Formats: sequence, structure tokens, C-alpha cells
Amino acid sequence: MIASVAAPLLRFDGVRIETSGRAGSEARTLLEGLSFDVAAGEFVAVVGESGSGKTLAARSILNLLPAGVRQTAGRIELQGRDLSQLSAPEMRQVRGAQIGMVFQEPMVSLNPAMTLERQLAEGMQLHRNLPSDEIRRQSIAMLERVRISNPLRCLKSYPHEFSGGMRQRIMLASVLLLKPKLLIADEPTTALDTLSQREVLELMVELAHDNGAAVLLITHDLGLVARYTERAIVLEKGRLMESGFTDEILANPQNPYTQRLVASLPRGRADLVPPPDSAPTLLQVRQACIEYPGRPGIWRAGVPTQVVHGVSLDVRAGEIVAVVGASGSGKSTLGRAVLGLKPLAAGTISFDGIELAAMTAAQRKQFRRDAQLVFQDPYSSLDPRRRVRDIVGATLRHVDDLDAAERRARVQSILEEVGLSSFGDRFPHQMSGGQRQRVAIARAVVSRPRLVVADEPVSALDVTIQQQVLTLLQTLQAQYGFACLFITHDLAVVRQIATRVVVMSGGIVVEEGPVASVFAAPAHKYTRELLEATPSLEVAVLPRC
Amino acid sequence: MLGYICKRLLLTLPTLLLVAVAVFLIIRLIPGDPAVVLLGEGADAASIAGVRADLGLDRPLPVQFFSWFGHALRGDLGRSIVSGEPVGASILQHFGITAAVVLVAVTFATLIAAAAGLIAAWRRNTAIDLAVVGAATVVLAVPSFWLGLVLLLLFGLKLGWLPFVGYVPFSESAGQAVLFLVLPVVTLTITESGVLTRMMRASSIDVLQLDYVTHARAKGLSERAVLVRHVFPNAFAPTLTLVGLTLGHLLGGIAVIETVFTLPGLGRLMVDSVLARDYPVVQGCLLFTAVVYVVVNLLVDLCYPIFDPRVTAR
Amino acid sequence: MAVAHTLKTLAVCGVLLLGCAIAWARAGEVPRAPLLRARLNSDIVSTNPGTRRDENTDGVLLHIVEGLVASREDGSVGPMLASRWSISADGRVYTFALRPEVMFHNGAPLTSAEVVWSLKRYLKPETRWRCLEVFGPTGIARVESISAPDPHTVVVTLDRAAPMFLTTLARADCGGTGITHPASVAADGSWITPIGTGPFQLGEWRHNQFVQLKRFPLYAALPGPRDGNTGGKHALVDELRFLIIPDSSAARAALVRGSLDIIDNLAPSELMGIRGRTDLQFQSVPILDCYTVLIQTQDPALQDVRVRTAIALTIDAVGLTKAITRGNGSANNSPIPVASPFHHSVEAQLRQVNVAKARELLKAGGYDGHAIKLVTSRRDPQMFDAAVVIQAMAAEAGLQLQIDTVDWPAHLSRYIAGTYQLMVQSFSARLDPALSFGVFIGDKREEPRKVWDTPRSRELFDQTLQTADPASRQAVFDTLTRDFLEEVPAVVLYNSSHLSVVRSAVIGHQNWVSAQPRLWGVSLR
Amino acid sequence: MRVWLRHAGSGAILGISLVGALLLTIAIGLVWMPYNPIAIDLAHPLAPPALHHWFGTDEFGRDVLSRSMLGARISVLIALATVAVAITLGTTLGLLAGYLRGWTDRVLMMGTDTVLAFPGILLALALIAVLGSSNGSIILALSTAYTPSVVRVVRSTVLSIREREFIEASRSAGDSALETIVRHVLPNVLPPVVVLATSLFGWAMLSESALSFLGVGVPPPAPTWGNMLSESRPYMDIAGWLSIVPGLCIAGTLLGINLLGDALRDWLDPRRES
Repeated sequence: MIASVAAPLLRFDGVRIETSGRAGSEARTLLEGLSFDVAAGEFVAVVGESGSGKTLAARSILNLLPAGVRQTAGRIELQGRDLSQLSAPEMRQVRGAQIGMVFQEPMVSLNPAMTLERQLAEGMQLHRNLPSDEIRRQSIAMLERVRISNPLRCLKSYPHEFSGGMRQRIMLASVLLLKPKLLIADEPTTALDTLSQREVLELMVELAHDNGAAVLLITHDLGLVARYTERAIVLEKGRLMESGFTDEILANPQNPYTQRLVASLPRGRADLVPPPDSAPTLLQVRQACIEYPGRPGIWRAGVPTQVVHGVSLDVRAGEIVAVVGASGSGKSTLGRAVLGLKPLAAGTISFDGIELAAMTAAQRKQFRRDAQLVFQDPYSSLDPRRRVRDIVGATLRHVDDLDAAERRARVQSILEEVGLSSFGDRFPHQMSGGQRQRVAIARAVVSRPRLVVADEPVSALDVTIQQQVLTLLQTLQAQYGFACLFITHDLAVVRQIATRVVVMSGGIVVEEGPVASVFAAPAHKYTRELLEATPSLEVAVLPRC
Repeated sequence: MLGYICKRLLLTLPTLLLVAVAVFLIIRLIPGDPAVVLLGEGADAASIAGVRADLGLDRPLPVQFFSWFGHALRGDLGRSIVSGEPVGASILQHFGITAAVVLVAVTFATLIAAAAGLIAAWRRNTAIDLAVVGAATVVLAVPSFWLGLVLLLLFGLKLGWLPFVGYVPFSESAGQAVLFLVLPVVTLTITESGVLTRMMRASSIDVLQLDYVTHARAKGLSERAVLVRHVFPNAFAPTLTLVGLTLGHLLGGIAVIETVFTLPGLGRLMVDSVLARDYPVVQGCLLFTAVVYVVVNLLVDLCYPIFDPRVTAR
Repeated sequence: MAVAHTLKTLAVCGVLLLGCAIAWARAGEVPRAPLLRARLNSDIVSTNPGTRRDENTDGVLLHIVEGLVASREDGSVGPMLASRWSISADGRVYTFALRPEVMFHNGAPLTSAEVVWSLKRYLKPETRWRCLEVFGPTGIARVESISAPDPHTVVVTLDRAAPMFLTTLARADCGGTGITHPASVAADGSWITPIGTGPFQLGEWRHNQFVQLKRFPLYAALPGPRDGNTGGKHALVDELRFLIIPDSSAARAALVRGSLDIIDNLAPSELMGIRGRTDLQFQSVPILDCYTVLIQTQDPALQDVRVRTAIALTIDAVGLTKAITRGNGSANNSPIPVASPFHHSVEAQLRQVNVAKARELLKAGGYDGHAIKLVTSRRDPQMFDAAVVIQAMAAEAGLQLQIDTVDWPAHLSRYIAGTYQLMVQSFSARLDPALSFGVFIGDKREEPRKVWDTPRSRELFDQTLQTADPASRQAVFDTLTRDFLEEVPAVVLYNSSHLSVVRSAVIGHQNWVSAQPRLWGVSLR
Repeated sequence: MRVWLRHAGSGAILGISLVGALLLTIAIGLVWMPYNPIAIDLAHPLAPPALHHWFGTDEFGRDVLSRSMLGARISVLIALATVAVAITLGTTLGLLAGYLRGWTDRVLMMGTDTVLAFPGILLALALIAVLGSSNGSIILALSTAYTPSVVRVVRSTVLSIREREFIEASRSAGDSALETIVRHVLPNVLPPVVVLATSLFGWAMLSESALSFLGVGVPPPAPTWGNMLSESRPYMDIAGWLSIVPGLCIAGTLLGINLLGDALRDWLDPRRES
């Protein structure tokens, strides 16, 4: 697919985007001097972390910038025609017909109060004056093409009746019905789990090829860039860092930022040493079953739904065990049950040989100190009304053999270890996602626990920050020697941190064993699919030069 | 659907029973004896006792309650102590007037709020937005009866455009009756549109930030189409609940506005019957209001899915 | 689409509303001229004369029913349905001769049978006649028999002489002992509608909105001009409509804009803004009512006469009356109203305000400065205003009064049970001075609402009931007045006036000492 | 603070100045008033606003300005007391219902629904008629009428906070249920409650004047803006200032309170854009 000699399909030329000085705040530049081309039918990625301006670039093409943000310089040409000079009616001709756009959040990318038939037909009625039955026929055909079962029923129903993956596919169908020349995909699969992510992207590529449409993929995931795009453009804080062919950039990035980006992809580590066999088993989970109570009617009790059934696993002192599975596989529920925060419907969990359910008050108090939890969402796991010092010191309040001075000293030292020494009296909303997650880790580690359950601690963070938090967790684990049950859906992270892995699906353990052997020769079909669907693994394999 | 309605109504029975008991007790705790009111200043002990016997007020409280509530369930709310009229008929007649004013006013207020809220949210932080928010805040601050007084003074007394005394019912002359309702409806519309506009603006702002609005624009729809077809239905859903709540309360009688405009509405009837210790009428009115409150909320819940299909009648 | 849905729901609302409006559009008759519209400040309570009543109800029903006798303009008793009557030597037997040409509203002629039926019905306890107690054990006499020797004669026999018998029959609050046709009552004795002999008959009564009276074409009027509730009563309009307008400024505005013809019992505060207008005629006639401050003499703080006298001395009756009635009332410290023929020099004495003496008496009487409760109600604006003025005046003398505003039922209940320290109360017009004293004097154990319960006062009061001769009654009234001012069981403030204002198009409207509206003999230009 | 003021914009500034004016009037009223608000002067009833009576006199010749100043104190006192009672009672019940769920939740919700089924004003009217119309009974009646709306707001806020992860963190740190509620739930419930308190203050003041309008308000001769307004009714056409002055006082105060409430909401919840 060599770029055709005629004017490229899309050309960015020195585009600058600024916030309009409103309510006293002076104008800030969000995007500076961006220039690149997209040829017809070409797949180009725009890569960058949050705040890099990649979404703004995408939205400026169709002039969909949020209120208070304007394009103040440069030209955006579609086949030589400058889009930023178009009048509103002219721009409306381009939107949908020539350029289609797919969005990130499946939950809110389709209008919840409108049947799918009308949402699919809306674009067609506007741009192609076709009779309604013809539109209906084409819609059904497209739905079948995106592998939606029973398209007729789908037309009559509402968006909330479908899963995230299906909704993204329906959105693809509605955009591609109009056969646009350019498809802008703004992080289309970030909110999906690995399997449905792969389905949606492969479908997008197939459909784009069928229509000969070019695709502009906006993403922060280098794995996707590697697998699905030919050329890539790297942005950082609104500046163009590097652009070129994808495999060249990933193989030997020239720009220091790109290098840091590629380096921060989770890689397997040879120096992970499993604990000695002599280490005692700290945590024993035997045939654990957990249920969620159903919604009670007026008289009959709610029908409980089984989430985890018959799971057994052991964690030895100082060992890091990863629990992997798609969302809804019950791994988070298991994590909470291990800490006694979720009652068991059947089976037993014992810590240091003592069954959780049978613990005396004193034993439970000690258990509270010995087992801690690190949460996934930094915004929801820290109390917005409390300062960092109180949050981190919370567990110490129940430790009797420390007086106030010692507690303060202990908190200050742990803050230094996580690199937040001067953040003591700040509030959570005054800190970034990465810093908050470090506070969460400090909170978990300060009481010198013997077991830390980390429930997807890094999946909400940007790639570079993800790497920093992972290394921090590893250094602390090495220093204090606590056992860690690491819950995640990203196999690449598993390879970097854990020595043993437990794969869960639908509430049961489908496979278990040392990381190296499971990754090399996955026994269970699900594990194989999961491995294949994780793109970032391939990049990491590339030779580092 | 029917099962859902029955379930909802069954759920409200205990509340209605509680309301009935509470009303029955409160009104009897109020000092002042209906028999005395009837007989006036010249009443002597014997005739007071006689009237109390006639009205059955000398029976033990539980007996009185169950006979009243039993009849109420069968639709017979007994007779008024003061006028001897059947309570049910007089409530419906007074309720008709209150319902006319409230339904028209709330409909207009909702229309105004829907339009103003949507446009203010669409043109945020511009002159229109500030004007709408400013107006809504001022309207919220003005007491409804003072507004009524000023309108009455201006249009009724000084300019004489609108009559405001001696309410003429529709049966007498529909034209006159409508003229009587104009001032109370205008007052209520202005008062109610304030809070509804603020609610609609807030929910419109939230909806405008969601992806499917940008998606609609990305399809090439005109701004008007995006607002009407995509933003309005989703933003109107929460406002509709508020309309339901307001409607439920206002139908219970807008006593103060009815006092200002001497409208013989349900609120006026309730206030007069409390002041005259007319037990059956007070009990009938408050029970009727509770039923109206429940039914209106049920109706609103039923038409909620029109705007937000996610909330299906489970 | 979604928008269509919203429009559909709003349309449903609209249709529902329209349905409501049409549902009431029953065929109602179009008001015919000439129509005279008067105002009531609250709805009448029933159409059963003399039983379930208040001042408004009495006033309206006296247009429909007439008694054997009725009050004349000066308050004395004159013939009505009975052309003449004779009293036996021992004063026990009354023989009434009925006027032959009188017809009931249902066309039936008036005969002695209907009179006997009516009188017997009033005397039955279940009728709850307001004045039954006058013929009970504590009353003036008991009725032994009522008979009809021939179709035009009725004989009433009492157990003892009772000069007040005819006055009682004429009392407005007894419904004027109106004679009604037996068809007014259903088979089971329950009241249907008043079929009387008056110049008007009952039309439609729409609760809380209006009471409509229609002219009785076959009315047999007495010869000569109007004379109180008797004399020539001619209905000069086809229809009389009493509009119920509680709010005074609304009523005033309606009058000014011509949608109302007569505002009868106007409160003084409503006068403002009317007096100067040329298109309105204004009338103020003193009436025989009474505004007073009742004192519960059994209350420990008020048992000492010096304290009661001190209270009386702080009240400047003249200033208070002028302020509250805007100069339309006459200050008066005696129970006998100023407009009564029995009001002479003794009754005209007025206490002079003496704050110093009041302070002295309070100290002597052991008043310790704590607040005394003064009960009043908003039902009658004059009562409410009086309380506010009295409290301010009392404060000058260091007397702490705390106003306790209660609604009308609570006010009445506390009045009848006597559960108050001080209470501002107004009594409706009493045409005979004995009745005026009767309001204050009585046995507290039997009737807790009476304030003056001394053997001497009750003995003197009985004398006024027994003697018919005006001169000897006047002597007894003078003694009673002196004692009243001496013992201060209550402080009479003033007698108000019957204020009314009519549009200039209204001819023949004339108030008199009784407070009720009188709309026969009134027409529109 | 200064940054917030500039950011909050003109609305907040107007709100603060109005509320400031109210507080100033009350403060001055405590020390000095042009005339004794209760003393009557039968010589000059219904005198229009002039030099010696800036806001004129009422039907008893009492000075309207002095009565407005005293009225401000009483009206604000009643509204504040009502808000205090309704907020404390409502928050406690809301916390219990929202956190404990189960039977306590169902019973409390049925209780609030029963009270809500009554039209507010009439419930207050009946309660006052029972307790006699004194300041205390008015406060009790109004707070009973408004507690349910506080319970509902607090309960819905607690339900959403209860699902947040820092609650689970607190439980896993070993806090007891009570400690979790006091240390984590309550501080996060306060912002919406504070904002509700400002609108509650407005409703309470409106209801007090509505009650006076129906004749059961604060007993005379103590003036409140409400009973001044209702007593001005018979003279509306001839003494307009009698109803305009209290009306403007109420409207001005409510406008100030509402604007302050909006500003507070933005300040307490920085994440919400204005």
C-alpha cells in the first residue's frame, strides 16, 4: 500500500489547538505544529499517553472540539480541501458520509433512549435518500457482517440490552454503513476485555479493507499499534515526537520519549526467583464457593447467583501468585473473600493454618494487620475528605503496641519509600492517578502485613506510570518479603511480576502452574486464546537494540 | 405491566393505612369541639352532648375509626358535620378546581422548563444561560402568595382585566370560569417553572457531555436534530420524576394560592374544615390527597420508560 | 421517535384537562336580571332556622321564614303572622289570632295546624332549638300546652307568667321561631328545606360559593312601611344572591367594579378606601351588640376585685373604640347597649384611664408581674385588634398581658368551658336589655360561660325577667349597672355599628339596630 | 478563599452581600430600632413612608421598619431552628436507613412516605393547631414536614458512598461499623446535606409566612415577615407598602440564601464544573 502520488486522503499541516481564554484563565496551547499525512486505505496510529492531545487531534478533524477549545492555526485537508474553513452545512456533509468516527465508552456511545434501528438508519436517511425498506435491508446485512446474532430482534431493542463488545460492533456497523473514506477510531477497545477487544479490532480491519477506507487509530496501547497499524505517530504533551513505519519505531525508537514508552512495556524477567520450597504455606483456599444475594421480591427471598464455585489455591510466604481471567471470572470476588470481606457459601479459607470463619476476636484483629488489600481505581479507593497522612495511617490505629509518635514516624518512612515524602497533608484530588496508587500501596504495606492482595493495581494507569508502580511494588515485596496475590487481566504484567499463575474463567480455575511453563505450553484452550489475544506480548519479544 | 401496577398499589396500602390513622388521631387532638362550633356561643352542655351523640363522636375511638375507614374503602367518606353534604362529592367538586389549575400550570411550567433548561445548557456560560439561571433563581426566591397578591393587585384591582372574586363554576359560564383561573395558573406556573428549569439545565449539561451526543454530531446531524432527538429525551427523564413529585403534592391542594384568589379548591376546603373541626371532611381530604399522591407517582413511573427504556417496569 | 412520545404524553394531559372542564359544564340557568348581589364573609351553616346557625345563617333565613311575632325597628315586639294576641289575667295563657290571607311557599295556606306543628317541633329536644333552654328548668317558663281551637287561633299555655315570652319568640338567634310547613321535614324527621311564608324562597345553595333566594310571588305583605322584621315586607327583585367572599379587599374591589351590590356587615378595617367614593352610599347605624373583656373571677390571679379594677382602669375605651371601629362605634362600659331605650345617665358612665391608680391597685391586689393570658380569635377582626390595643395599653401600667390567638372553634370551646383568664369576646345583638345582662349573669356551676355569679346579681336579673313595666325594669337595670361597674366581673368596651356600603344603583337599603341584613324593600335602579 | 471567590463569579458575591445585609439588619436590630416595634400609635394609622417613618406605619400605627427588623430576627430564628432539627434528625435516620439497609431501611422509608403523603403546609397546620401556635410548635411542625426530604437525600448519598472502595478499605483496616460511618461516611455526606440545608432554610421561611397567611403563624404581637404580609392583605389597595416591604425582605433573603447554596455546592465539590 504505497502512498498514492495524488493529494493524500488526510493531511495535517502545522495544526495548533488552544483553550480560548475564558473566565480569566489565559489561553493554553494543547497541541502544537502537528503535521502528518494519511493515504487512502492506509492504517495509521496516533499514540500517546493521557494528556498528550491525541484525542483532540482526532476530534479537530470533524471540528467536534469541546466547548472552549479552538483550532487556532494550521490546515486539515481532506483530499486537498481544508476542513477547518468549511461552513457548518458543508462540514455536516463531510461528517458521517466521508469521515466516520467510533468512540471509547461502549456504555454511552449509543443513545440509550432510541431503538438501534433508528440510530442505524439516522445517518443513511441524512446522507442517502434511500427508501426505508432499502435502509432496513442494508442495516440487517451490515449487522450480520459484524456477527450480531438475530439482527431483526437487535433492530427493535435498545443499546442497554447488549454487552460492551457487541455495542462497539453495532457502532462500527452504523458508521461503516455510510462507507466513509476515513474511519477515526478513538480508543475503540480500551474499555473492553482482551478477548472482545481482539474481535472488535479484527472486524474493524476487515470492514475497512472491504470498503478501502483508511483508519486513524487513536490509542495508548503499543500492542495494538504493533499488530494493526502500518504507520504510527507518537505524541507527548501536545508535541509530535516521532512518526514513521510502526515496526521501525517499535524496533529502534529514535526519540527518547518513544524509547521510554517502548521500554515501559511489561517484559518477562528472568531474575524472578520462586520462594524456597521450605517456605510455609501462608494461605490455603479449599473448594471456596461465593454467592451474591439476588434482589428480594416482596415475599420470596432473592435467587442468589453463584460467582465462584470450588476454587482451591495455596500461597506460600513471600511468593507472588497471579490470578488471571476476563472481567466477570470471579477473580476480584475471590480476592476479597481471601481477606474475609466476602462471606463464603461453601469451602474454607485459612491463614497461618487458622480458618477465617473460626477466628477469635484477637486472631481476627491480628489477621487485619497481617492481610491488606490494594484496590484498582485510585479515585474510588481513597477517602476524598481525608489527608494522605490519615489514609496511610488508618491500619496503624488498630495496632496497640505503637504510640502516636511511632505511628507518625512509621507513616513518614513508608511515604518516603513510595517517593511521596512531602505529600503528607495533601488531599487525594490534589494528586495524579499514579501518585494516588502509591498512597494505596503505602497504606497496604505500612502495617508490615504478611499477605497483600493487589486487585488490578495498575490497569487504570498509563503505560509509563504502570511500569513505575509495578517496580515499586516489586521492590517493597522484596524488602518486606510479604506474599502477594496479584489479580489482573493483563498477561504481560503477570510475566513481569509473578512466579506462579492461576487462570480463572466463569468462576472456576481452568489452569494453574509456574508462569514460564504455563506461558510456554498452555494446556487449557481458554489460556491459549488469552495468550494470543494479548498483543503487547509480541512487541516485548522483539529484539532490543 | 398489570402485575407491576398491582404490586405497586399493594405496597402503598400500609402507607395509606398509616396516613388514615395519623389523620384520624391528629384532627381529634386539636382543641375545640365540632359540636360547639355547630351550636355557636349559646350552646349549653345538654345540647352539646346531644350533637356529639348525633355525630357519633361519643363512641370509642377505635369503633369510630374502623366504621369510617371501612366505609372509606367502599368509597363512602361519610357526611360533613358543617354542611351535611356527602364528603366524597364535595371533595371531587373542589378537587376539580384544584386539578384544573395544577394540571395546566404544571404542564406549562414543564414546557417552559424543558425549553429554557435545554437552551441554557446548550449555550452554557453565555448571556442566555446567565439570564435563564438568574430568572430561575429569582423565581425560586419569590413567595408564591406574594406573587399572587401582586398579580391580583395589578391585573385584578388596578387594571381590572381579570375578575378575581366570587368564583363562577364552569357550569355557570365556561368563559368566566376560565378567566378566573388565569391568574392562579400564571402564579403557579411561574413558581413551579423555577425549580424545574434548574433541574432540566443540570441534567442537560450532563447529557451534552456524553459520547452519543458527539456521535450524533459525527453522523452529520444538525445541532437542532441532535438537541431534540438525542439530548432532550435523556435529559427530560430525571425532570419528569420531579414533575411527578410536584404534581403529587400540588394536587393535594394549593391552599395558599387558593386563599389569595378565593378559589374553592381542595386546599381551601382542607384549611376551612380543619379550622371548623369538620372531622369527616378533613379525614376524607387527606386520605384522598394521599391516594392522589400515590397514583400520580405511579403514573409518572409508568411513563418513565418512554424517556428512559433502561428502566423497564420490572 | 422519542420526541413523538413526549408530545403524545403532553397531548394526553391536555385532553384530560379538557375532559375535566367539559364534565362540569352542566346546564346551569343563566342569571336573570334584576339580580341583587349581597356579600357574606362565610358560608351559612344550614337552612334549618334557629338550630344549626350563626349570625349569617339567621340573617339569610329571616328572608324565608316568619314567626308569629317579630321585632320592630326600635327592638320592641310587633305582630307578624299573628294579627293580634291576648294574654290571660295571670299572664300564663297566650291566644294568637292568625292572619287569614298568608300562604306557604308550596302554595298551602297558613292554618293553626302548621303553627302548632312548628312550635311543637321547636320544643322537641332532637331538633336542638337554640332557645329550648329558655323554656327549660333554668329558663323563664315551661310550655304546658299548645292547642288550635279553630283553624285561625292558636293558644299557648305556660306554667307561670313570663313577660319575656314574646321577646324570645322574636329573637333572631332563635330563628324568629319561624313557622314552617310540615313538608320541610322528611318522614324520618330529617330536615329537607325551609318551606316558610317569607317574601323570598330558597333557590340554589352552592357551598362556599353562593346562596340564591327567589321572589315568592304569592307573598301576603302587611300594610304600611317596613318596621324592623315586620311591617310591609316587599321583595322588589326577582332574585337575591348572597356571594360568599371571605376576603375583604376582594369584596371591596368587587363592589368598586360593580360585580357586587351590597356589602352588609363590613368590618371597620374594611372601610378604608371606600369612604370618599361618590359612587357608593355608606351607612353606619349603632346596634345592640357588645364587645367586652371577660374576666375569669375564679382564676387565683383575678379573684381580687382590686386587680380586676386595675385592669379596667388601664383601658381607654374611647381611644380603643375610635381606633378599632374608625369612629363608627360608641364606647360603653355598661352591658346595656348605647342604642337601647334603657340606656340612660347611670349606664352612660365611662371609666377614666388612671395608670397611677391602676399600678397602685395591682400592687395592693398582689399582682406579681407574671403574664396574664388574653385569649382572642382572628375570626372577627375587631376582637383581634382589641386584644392588640388592650395589651399595649396594659403594658403602660406594667401589667403584662400575653395574647393567645386561637382559631374560632378553640375560642368558643374555651368560652363555654370558662377555661381562660381574660378573653376578648363579642356578643351578637340582643334586642332586650335583660338578654344583654343575661350574657354575663348566671350560675357558674351550671353554665361555666357566665362571668357574674353573685346571689344579688342573679336575684336582680330574675326581677327584670318577671316585671313588664319599663319604669321598674329601668330602676333594676340601673342598680345592676352600678354593681357591674363596682365588681368588674368583665369590662365592656363598646357597641359597634352596622356598617354597610351599597352601590349608588341600590335603592331602599336601610340598616336598623339588629345586625342582620334586611334586603326586602330594596331594588336596583 | 480569594481564588474561590473570583472563580465563583458574581452569583456568590451577590448572595454573600444579601445574606450579609440580613445579618447586619438583625445585629443592628439587637441594639437599636427606630421605634418600639410593638408600641401602637393610634394617632397615625397607615401613614405612608415619610421622613420619620421610613417604611410607613401599619393599621395600628406601628413602625414598619422596626417591625421588619424584629421580624427578621424571629423569621430567621424559626427557619434556622427548623433547619437544625430537620438536618440532625434527617441525617441520623438517613444514615441508619442507607447503611444498615434491611428492615430498618424499609420501616424508615415507610415512615417518610407517610409524612410525605401529607401536603406539608396542612400537616404543619394540624400539628400547630394541636400544640397551640407558639414559636416552638411552629418549629416542630415545620421540621416534621421537612425531615423526610433530608432523610431521602442522605439515604441516597449513603447508598452511593457505601459502594465506594474506601469503605471496603476502612473495613479491611479493622474499623468497626460505627467507626466507618463516623470517619468515612459522615464526612462525605456533609456536602450534599449542607447544600440541602440552604434550600431547606428557604422553604422553612416560605412555609412560616404561608402559615401566617392561613392564620396559624407566629402569634401576635411578635412580628415576622410572614404575619406582616398576611396582615397587610386588607389594606393592599390603599397601603401597598405594608405588603411590599415584607415581600421584598423574604424574596431578598431567599435569593441570597439560594445563591449562597449554589456557590457552596461548587466550592464543596471542586470536581463539578460550575
